[in-house]
Amino acid sequence: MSAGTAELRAGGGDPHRLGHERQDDRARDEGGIASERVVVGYGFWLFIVSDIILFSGFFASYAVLSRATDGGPTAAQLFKLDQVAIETACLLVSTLTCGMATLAADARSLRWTQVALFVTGLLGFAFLVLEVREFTELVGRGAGPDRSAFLSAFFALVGCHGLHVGTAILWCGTMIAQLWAKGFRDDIMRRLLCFTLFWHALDIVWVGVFTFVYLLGARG
Amino acid sequence: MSEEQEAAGQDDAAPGDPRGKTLRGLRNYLAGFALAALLTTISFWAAQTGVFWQPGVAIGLAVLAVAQIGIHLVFFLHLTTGRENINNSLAVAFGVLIVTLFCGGSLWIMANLNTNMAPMDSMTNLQMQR
Amino acid sequence: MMRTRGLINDAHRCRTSLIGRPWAMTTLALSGCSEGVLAPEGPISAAERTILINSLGIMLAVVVPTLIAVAAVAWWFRASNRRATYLPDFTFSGQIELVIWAIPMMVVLLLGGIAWIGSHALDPPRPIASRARPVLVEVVSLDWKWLFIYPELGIASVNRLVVPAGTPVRFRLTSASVMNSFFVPQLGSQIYTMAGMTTRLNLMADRPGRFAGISAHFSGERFSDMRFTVSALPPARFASWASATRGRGPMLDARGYAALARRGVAVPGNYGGVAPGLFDAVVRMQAPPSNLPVAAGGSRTEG
Amino acid sequence: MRLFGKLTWQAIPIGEPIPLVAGGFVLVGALAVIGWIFAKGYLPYLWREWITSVDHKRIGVMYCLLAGVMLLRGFSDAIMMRTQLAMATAGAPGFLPPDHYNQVFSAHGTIMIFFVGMTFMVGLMNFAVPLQLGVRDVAFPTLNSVSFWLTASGVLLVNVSLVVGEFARTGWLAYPPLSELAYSPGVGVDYYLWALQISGTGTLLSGINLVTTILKMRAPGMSLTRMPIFCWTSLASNLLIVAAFPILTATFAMLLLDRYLGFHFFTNDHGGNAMMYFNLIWAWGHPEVYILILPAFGIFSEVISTFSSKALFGYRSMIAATMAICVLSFVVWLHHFFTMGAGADVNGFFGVTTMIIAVPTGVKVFNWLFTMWGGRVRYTVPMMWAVAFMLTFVIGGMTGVLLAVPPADFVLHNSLFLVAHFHNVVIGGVLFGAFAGYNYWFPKAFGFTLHEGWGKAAFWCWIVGFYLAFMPLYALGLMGMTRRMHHTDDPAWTPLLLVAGVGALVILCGIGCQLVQLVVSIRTRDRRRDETGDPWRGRTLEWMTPSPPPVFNFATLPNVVGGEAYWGMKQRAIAAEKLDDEPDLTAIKVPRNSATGIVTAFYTTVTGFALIWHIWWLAIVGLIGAFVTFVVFAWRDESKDEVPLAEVRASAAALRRVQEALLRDAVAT
Ligand code: HEA
Ligand code: HEA
Ligand code: CUA
Ligand SMILES: [Cu+2]
Repeated sequence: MSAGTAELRAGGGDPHRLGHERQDDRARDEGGIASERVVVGYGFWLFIVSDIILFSGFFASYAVLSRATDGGPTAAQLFKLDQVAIETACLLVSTLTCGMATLAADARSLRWTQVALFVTGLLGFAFLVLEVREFTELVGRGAGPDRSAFLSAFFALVGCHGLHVGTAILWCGTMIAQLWAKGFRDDIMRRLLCFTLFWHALDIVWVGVFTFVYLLGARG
Repeated sequence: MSEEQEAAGQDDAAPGDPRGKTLRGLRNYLAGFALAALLTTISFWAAQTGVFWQPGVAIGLAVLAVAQIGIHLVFFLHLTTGRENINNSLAVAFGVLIVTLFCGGSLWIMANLNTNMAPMDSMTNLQMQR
Repeated sequence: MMRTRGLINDAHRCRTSLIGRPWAMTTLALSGCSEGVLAPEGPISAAERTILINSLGIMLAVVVPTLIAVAAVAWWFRASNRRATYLPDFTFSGQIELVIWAIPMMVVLLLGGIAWIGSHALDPPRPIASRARPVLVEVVSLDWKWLFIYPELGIASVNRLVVPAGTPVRFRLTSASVMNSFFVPQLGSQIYTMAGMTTRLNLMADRPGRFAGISAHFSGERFSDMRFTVSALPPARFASWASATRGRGPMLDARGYAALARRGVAVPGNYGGVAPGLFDAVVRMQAPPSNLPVAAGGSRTEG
Repeated sequence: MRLFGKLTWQAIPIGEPIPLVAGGFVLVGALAVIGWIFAKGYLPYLWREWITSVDHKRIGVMYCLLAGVMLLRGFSDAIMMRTQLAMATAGAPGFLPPDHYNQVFSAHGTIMIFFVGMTFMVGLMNFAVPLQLGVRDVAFPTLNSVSFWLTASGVLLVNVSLVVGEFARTGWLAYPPLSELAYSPGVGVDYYLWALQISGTGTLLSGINLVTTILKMRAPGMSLTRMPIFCWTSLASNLLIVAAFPILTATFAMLLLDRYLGFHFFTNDHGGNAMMYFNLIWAWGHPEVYILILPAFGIFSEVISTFSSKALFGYRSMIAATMAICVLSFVVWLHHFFTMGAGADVNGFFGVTTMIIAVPTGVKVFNWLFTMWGGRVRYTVPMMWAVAFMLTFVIGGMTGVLLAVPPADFVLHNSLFLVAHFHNVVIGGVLFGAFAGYNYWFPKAFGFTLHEGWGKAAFWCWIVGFYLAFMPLYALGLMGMTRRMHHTDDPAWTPLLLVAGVGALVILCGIGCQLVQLVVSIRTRDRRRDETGDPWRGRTLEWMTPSPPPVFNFATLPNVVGGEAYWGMKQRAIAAEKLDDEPDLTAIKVPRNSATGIVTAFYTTVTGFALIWHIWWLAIVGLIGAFVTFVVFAWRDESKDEVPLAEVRASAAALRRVQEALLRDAVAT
């Protein structure tokens, strides 16, 4: 250590970046470890950001390929807006009930949390059923994903959203079970927070889907 | 991380944590729902009605979608500009920036490539597929 | 258009032949003489070489001093050098920061200008100004060979591109299979060939000669053999080549094309006639594709 | 439908000696290691202390080990390529058939970028970032273990392709239409896609984990602007992971849909558009190269500052440059396909944005230069790598900027000039950075320093070998030689190709020296113990812990009052001639070990393998297994263990004794 000491001494002047930082400026962002709820929530938040970017990849492909119909059916010929409206309504209401679940959980009401979650899942399920019906109908009409690049992009984008909804429904069921088995424990509450974030985010993606795929597509 | 470590600074909020207690929270969700439902209805209506100048509708729909996403973020995901929310908003801003650069860039590039590569010199069709 | 003959460019040039001179170009003899992008034979490649060397020069003006400074500072301030002063507090200086942000910025401003102007001036579809009427050549990349169609002359050739010297050549390019890149290093600008699409390119050979052409984009098993030669002939000889070829030898009709499209390499050769509209049929993918796969199944591995 | 899908005995390359021998070699090696572990009874220890560990330090070390092993694999590919190219000149065929050679370079590129570069950097970040932040672990320790094992799962699949089936023959980015079913009907591309989907998921999760750690968990008082610069570059790099990897996942998903379900994203027919793949893959690919280089920049910053015995010059300027690179990396991707036929405006725009990145990068170089200026530069092995990096990387960066000039790229694209450029930055930047970090943090991880002599020998072999192997490629590129050639016929190229081959052999010597260094260091470890925890006179908090650090890293979280936290503490102690008061200690809760990671990875490997070979029932079994693992994990009640107070006390007391001794020394002189 002896050789270093001279340096230590010599370097004594201002080891802290030459007064570029006020030493007692502790008001702004001073480090420390955030609470576990914040950490978990934030991590999941980042995951959602990445998920949105994933979707943006499918959106971009759809935008590029939406007119590559290869002589096959076009968006205007295929999309039925009333069905989409019902799907949209399902998701929108489910977002509200999902919020209700958050409030009920905050109020520590097990019954109402469960009910709200159940309704949320049910609405999601209804959405999924409608979507699957639409898909099978399209495939039946010869407008499956192998028909044209446009349909490939359509099925991939909308299907990816559907897959997310499906996963979220499974998760919803798990949450109901966990609440029932374990009650409002901290870790369960953190998971509930993540679940609600996920569900709301899926609705946001759907706003993009119904606007850019269905509404714009149906206009030709 | 360990709970017994008292959270020193970092007085920030978890994303999605509602502000206020149940009643205020309820009003907040209901307001968001009403707004979102309204915008959705306008979107569906605008897409199908003949009232508007058609080329403008696409832009209108895009604006409505953006507005609705904003409403979701504020009323359902409780994103604010508050100090405790700064990291959450920054993450969203970063995501939005990337999505914009990526989607915008992709569309520009692909449109440009497609125009340049219309199968025949004579073809004015911008798409390369028939 | 751009006869931007730089200083370096005229240093000396040598006859190029298909077989380059051994040892012609050792490590970094920039004015060396061998084939390649440093031995341009046309206005496009000459301009590109000039841009390349100019840009390099501009950067070296900063990079060489930087390298020297790094070496010198690293050497001088070694711990064992007692003559070097120890300045532990020297960790910020506004002026220095200003300068070190400014220097690369200036360089990039200059280079960015070159890049911007250059990519417009040398945009591949841009016609080359010349008194001679351009020749149109349609290029189709197949697995693994090059087909050159001369629609105005009604002839075609494989793996051998014949062009008149001193005359601009207008290329339209496509692929009957996977992507490739059409590239004649001594003439300049490469461009991709892609199925279902047409890219455009304009090149010119200044004087007669023979140059090597390659595919510069990996396209599968026999990619390395996907080479062609470019013969730039004096215009009169080009005309006689064309008339000698026309009507002679095999024809590139539907049958001929189907045979050609089959996977495999090909020897250079000519076709005395071409079915009209063949290129557009390939673009529209109405000609037999060149993807008849070799036996399916995966049993070969890598080590 | 057959029970084993497409899998038959034909998949094993019986008739082909090279892959068979290589595969057999790997297999025998692996079996030998496993046998040795069993024979010695190490398995319980490994299981307890490593495989199920969720300790960020252990996971970091395992990442680096994995990367080291894959370096050897990637290098054996490299040697084969250089040998082939040195032999197959002037018309000679060489020793590898083309279809084999094509797999070699595809595997080499894939492995080097994903499983060497990324894996090494993620490992070093995992190891060092929580220590530098003064905290006890990353934000999500179990998830961290899952990330690691998913990466390992991808590695396993790539290596299985060596003996069962084949690897992609399409280049490391598997461009369609070549990678579509019509042109690549075999399983090679599927191996590539599934391996990268699985490991990519792991990378994404680890990116989220580290960003959260850096933004939400720092020692009290460590504001963002007091973070060590390595934490900043890690933040930038992981932000890029979070933003870029989803694009890769989406792109590969599209190609998979094309190959498995007859979609038409990138096919030649039915309106598919292969150009879209180029666009998507490079929107990930360019940020990817900065994901690799930014942590290396951070390592060099730490190393140069430590061994110059000076604080980093222009700390804030460095942060600005780092974040500028982070954002700019998302607006340049078209420079990888200038020659695809975009218009002049597009090419010009992306050319200019690309060059702009040279500005913040240049600023970094100059700041390192001024960090050395007025320093007392100690030439340990990490510092030598750092100086060599500065000299080498600048050349590679310069040729990169040259490629960013569209008209120049028109003649250099896909040439060996390009190959030389990226090896110049990737080896001279990323790999040198990994080596510097490895030598720098090794004593922290294992408690003893690496042998300097062998380290220096390795260094010199590498430098000489690198310049011999790659400078000729610049010339060859200018002479018109394209990349991915299996053989060439221009005799003028032969000498340069031979030189490049010799260069690879010299690099081999360097690798040999590195292995010897490791062995020698382990055998003489008792002589090279690091008792102080601070072998380099460090400036950041990791040097405040004992080497190796205890599971909980810090008995009490350090209280940070300025930049260069540990340096400041040492100085205050010297000035006051005493250490801070002994803080109160408590028992510490640490996350409990978990087999979730390896079990999940087991199921994803099974699923991946099943999907590659179209064994659908097995894929379903694998997916259900993964889901069940997940639910079981989610259901557990207790996730923490407690380190008893006595143990914490003992550790803290031992450290304090060392520090007091150091302080006495320092005050005495
Ligand atoms: C990180 C990236 C990386 C690295 C390090 C390397 C390293 C090397 N590469 Fe690689 N290379 C690529 C990325 C990389 N490459 C990519 C992306 C491609 C394109 C692929 C494609 O075309 O699709 C490519 C292609 C490529 C080609 C094909 C060129 C062509 O297309 O014609 C060749 C030819 O020789 C080559 C050679 C080498 C050599 C000799 C090295 C040597 O430097 C080898 C170095 C050896 C090691 C790195 C291992 C030794 C280290 C250790 C043993 C450390 C031990 C560990 C511990 C102690 C912890 N590379
Ligand atoms: C770690 C990896 C890494 C890094 C850091 C970089 C850094 C850069 N790269 Fe590189 N690149 C690759 C890895 C990397 N690259 C790979 C793997 C490929 C090929 C992939 C494939 O096709 O398989 C590639 C390909 C590639 C291309 C495509 C070429 C082609 O396909 O035709 C281009 C073109 O613009 C390019 C440019 C640059 C630039 C401008 C930088 C800049 O960031 C460099 C900035 C640094 C400096 C400039 C030096 C320091 C600065 C100064 C001392 C200041 C003064 C200097 C000036 C102002 C000039 N790179
Ligand atoms: Cu390439 Cu259109
Ligand atoms: Cu790039």
